[in-house]
Amino acid sequence: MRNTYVPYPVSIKEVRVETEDKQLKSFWLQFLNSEDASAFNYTPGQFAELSISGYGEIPIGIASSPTEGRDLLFTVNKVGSVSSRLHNMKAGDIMGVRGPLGNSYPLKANKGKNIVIVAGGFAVTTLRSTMNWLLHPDNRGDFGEITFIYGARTPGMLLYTQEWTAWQQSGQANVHVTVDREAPGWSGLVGFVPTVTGDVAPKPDNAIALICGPPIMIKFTQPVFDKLGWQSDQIIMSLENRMKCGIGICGRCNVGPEYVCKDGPVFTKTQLDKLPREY
Amino acid sequence: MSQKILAKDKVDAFLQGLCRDQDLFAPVMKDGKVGWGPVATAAEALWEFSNTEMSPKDFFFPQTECMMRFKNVQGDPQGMIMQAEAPLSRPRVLLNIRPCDAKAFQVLDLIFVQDEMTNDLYWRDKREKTALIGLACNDPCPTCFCTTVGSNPHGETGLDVLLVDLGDHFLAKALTEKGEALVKDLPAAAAGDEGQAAELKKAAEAKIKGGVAMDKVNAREVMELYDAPLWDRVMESCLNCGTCTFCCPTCHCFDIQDETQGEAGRRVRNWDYCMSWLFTMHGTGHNPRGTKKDRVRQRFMHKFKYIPVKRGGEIGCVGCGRCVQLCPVNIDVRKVVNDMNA
Amino acid sequence: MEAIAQKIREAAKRLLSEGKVDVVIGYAKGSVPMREYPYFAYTPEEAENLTWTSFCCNNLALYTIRRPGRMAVVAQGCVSRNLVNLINENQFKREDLYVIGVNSPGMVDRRKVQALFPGKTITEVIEEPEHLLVKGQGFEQRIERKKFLRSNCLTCVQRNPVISDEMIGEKGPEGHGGNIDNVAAPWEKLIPAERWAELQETLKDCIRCYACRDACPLCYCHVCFVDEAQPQWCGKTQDEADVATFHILRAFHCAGRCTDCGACESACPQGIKMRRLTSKIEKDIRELYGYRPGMEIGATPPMSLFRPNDPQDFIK
Amino acid sequence: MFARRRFAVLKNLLEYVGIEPGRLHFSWISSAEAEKFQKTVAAVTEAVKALGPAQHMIKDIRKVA
Amino acid sequence: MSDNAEFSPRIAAFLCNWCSYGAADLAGVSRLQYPPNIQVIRIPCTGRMSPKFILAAFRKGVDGVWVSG
Repeated sequence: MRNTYVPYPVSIKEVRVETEDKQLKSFWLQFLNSEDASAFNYTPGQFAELSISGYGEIPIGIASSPTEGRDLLFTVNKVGSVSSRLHNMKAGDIMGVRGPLGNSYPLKANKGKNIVIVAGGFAVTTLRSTMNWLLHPDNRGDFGEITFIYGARTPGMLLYTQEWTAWQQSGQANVHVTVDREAPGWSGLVGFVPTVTGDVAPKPDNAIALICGPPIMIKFTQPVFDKLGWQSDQIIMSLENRMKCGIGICGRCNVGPEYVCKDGPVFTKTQLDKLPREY
Repeated sequence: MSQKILAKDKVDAFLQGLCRDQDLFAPVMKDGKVGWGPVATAAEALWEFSNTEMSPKDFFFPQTECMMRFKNVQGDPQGMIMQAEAPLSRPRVLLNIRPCDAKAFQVLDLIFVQDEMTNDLYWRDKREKTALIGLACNDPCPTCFCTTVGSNPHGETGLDVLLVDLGDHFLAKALTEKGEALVKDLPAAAAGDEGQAAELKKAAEAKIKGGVAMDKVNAREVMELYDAPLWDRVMESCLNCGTCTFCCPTCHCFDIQDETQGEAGRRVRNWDYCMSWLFTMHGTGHNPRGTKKDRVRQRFMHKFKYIPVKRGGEIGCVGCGRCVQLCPVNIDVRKVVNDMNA
Repeated sequence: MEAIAQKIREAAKRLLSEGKVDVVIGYAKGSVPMREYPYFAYTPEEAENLTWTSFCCNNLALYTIRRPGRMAVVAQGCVSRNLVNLINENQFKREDLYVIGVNSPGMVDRRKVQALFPGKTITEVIEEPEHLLVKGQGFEQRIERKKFLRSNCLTCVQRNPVISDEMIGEKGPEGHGGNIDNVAAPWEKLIPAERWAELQETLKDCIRCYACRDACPLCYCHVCFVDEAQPQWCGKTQDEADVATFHILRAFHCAGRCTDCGACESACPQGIKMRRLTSKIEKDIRELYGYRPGMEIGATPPMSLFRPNDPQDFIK
Repeated sequence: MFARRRFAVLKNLLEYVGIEPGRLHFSWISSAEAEKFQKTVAAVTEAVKALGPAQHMIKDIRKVA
Repeated sequence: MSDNAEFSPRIAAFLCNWCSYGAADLAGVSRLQYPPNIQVIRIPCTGRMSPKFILAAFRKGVDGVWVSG
């Protein structure tokens, strides 16, 4: 039996500064041992604990898709001591990854349906994974229309620009990317995510929506979906709480009887309606 | 499983046998307090006591436990790879553990070991290598309420052997294979022993007066209990200290921290407690349980609603009454649960 | 003491029914013997639950911190001193506070009583004027109250409230005959290595539950130094260095503010004598700066004040 | 000047718990007193050297907990 | 211990930016020799000094602490 507290050793393959404020960096990680790479079987929506010896661990959503190969992509906001340390690390450095943890977006259970993805800010990470997975030739045929709505404060704060531009151009998905205010050099949509969602008006028939973003965005997006006639069990959200163990023991991500790290982070709105708002 | 006799003048010999290839611990008197300590003879251990002040959970889940180590040497990136701490080297026996505390470990087993991923090897290793010889309570405290939360002063759950003090000798009931091996050399019980133990059990149960009622708590939805007005009064005097959670045999929340000292580094886990403001604090400054009320409510809801919902009806409390005795502001769990059940 | 309790109830009922205060903070009888607890009476009916016994060991000043509205607090000497402290530290306004003053007869240390009956359970303690009748499973003993006082009550210098809007009962004599300087004295005679060993011995049972900090009316920082993470000043383990760091810094933070109310020791589930640290600081503040905390409204706390002639022979 | 009071109480407390007096030093040196600085460094170093390594506040994370 | 000639203590020196740090600077410029055992931490004012710093230094393994205003 594996000790699931011990992280797999990985090396940093590539570091990329993602945003203009330099608070977000992306890290491509490569497993040091190939058997670890095969053991690390994940699906979009799951997260992992990034471990830096001497600093600790942080739970971060996996931004890469298993369809992209063995390497893992994480985009990390610089807030605490672990993420600050990580931001100072460079390609070739060794760190650890523990996971995959949590449940994932219920994609396989919703084959044949239209998928609406709503993302705000840097919560787009696991949805990048989802998009890449959905658009992969092996999976694309299993789903109907795919709508991707994504907003950030400014154009410079948008993540994965190359990728969503490619999705847009491929015609495989309806991509709507917006920024909060007009900005020089930006010719795309302007406005908050809830407004744009209202304009796009995704139809609830035979569809599910995956929503991930800051609480304020979720708060205002919710009534938009209600108005369009969406039911609670069609709306799927990913939560974020403070975590340590990541495997449903240590208690800090507890929301009612559920552990966000193990029973989540993905919940349907039907489930959340029965839980305390402790997230 | 067999029923044996442990004569009181044979206890020393019995313990010597146990000590041969195992570490033996029992409740002992330390500075006027009843606590756990290593013993080798019957005289060192306590045989008449209500219970230890702190629960024995730290035998399986130490307050501070090193999980992994690494080397913090410049220029040696390989040293930074975490190596798991070695498992327990010698098996152990906990003698005279109370049935409520043994029951608590079985509740914790449901949490520490769930599946392939949630599989705490640190906990499991110590559980597997430790035998529990319980001592039935013939004189429960006024703060005990085990019978009302599915435990019993003569409870057998989680134990390998149960000793019942029959006056001139102990009845030793083997309850598992492990327990059978421990008592195999003892003589078989006499005909009347079992009946006498049953009488004592009945008498002990009768001594437990106060208790909690859980029927309505079980029937109610999570949110109904969560939104109940009682929490405004329960939280008033609470200090948000960690006393109740640290003395509790079933509280199991922890924190993981990395520490370095020179070239040595380790990842260590420490008990943590949901009463702490810091416990749920996000890096962004948002706190899902930001008020004292949220935190006080969490502890009771977790034990009496969340764990039962999640773990097939098992209650996260064994009725040992430690928190009732030690709470600096006398928040009595029995009153809280009865209010939840009102 | 029951006579005093009755008068407290009457005063509380009057204040609440007249609408003078929103809440009366006092003590109520605990569900286990010797464990009276802080009680909040919002209505005259609830005021019936208030009590006054030998085991009113929590410091109620704690509950006035960041509490909106008008409140009445049952206050003996030490609690009133802490209320004065809080007023001086601008935590609330004097007008919002109604002090129901009581002379403290000195509270009884339940550990000292329990120590008479090792391993046995006390089921009831009955108050008599100078005695306590202690009952348990198979025993009953009458003990002399004053022999079991909390050690901080023995060295108390202010049994009567410093401020009060209403005095329940008569003011009593001050002091119980003990000298607080004697608490630190044995350590002061030791050499450094012995002192450190003594510190470890004192703190060895600490479980880091922080009940001492949380029961203390001085500790109202939004983020306590032990909880600070960037940088982390104090490790969270049971290692003696971590435990010592916590207790040393906690004691230091009480400098010039600690009224020796003993709430920390009463709250501690492990019976740790942290007054050995705080009493040393109390002594230093008194000897160096001639200050006793909480004795006077408007007094400047000694640590936010300096005088040109402050002792500085330790500075080269 | 406020600091002086803090230091006085802290130094007493640390000595009280067993940190040797010679481990903790305070001094006032103005920016013009380079020589006093030099002398104080020497004095402090000597005093600490005489006491040997400090152990008390260091936690030994190598020991098996 | 005192006869241990090998022992070279580590001392954390918290120096006030305006006083002792200036003195240290001047000592440097004046080429005054002093023992190399101190590790200087510049603080903006001695008033910034916190007891936490002193304990933190001891926890990090220094053998002595020197605070100079």
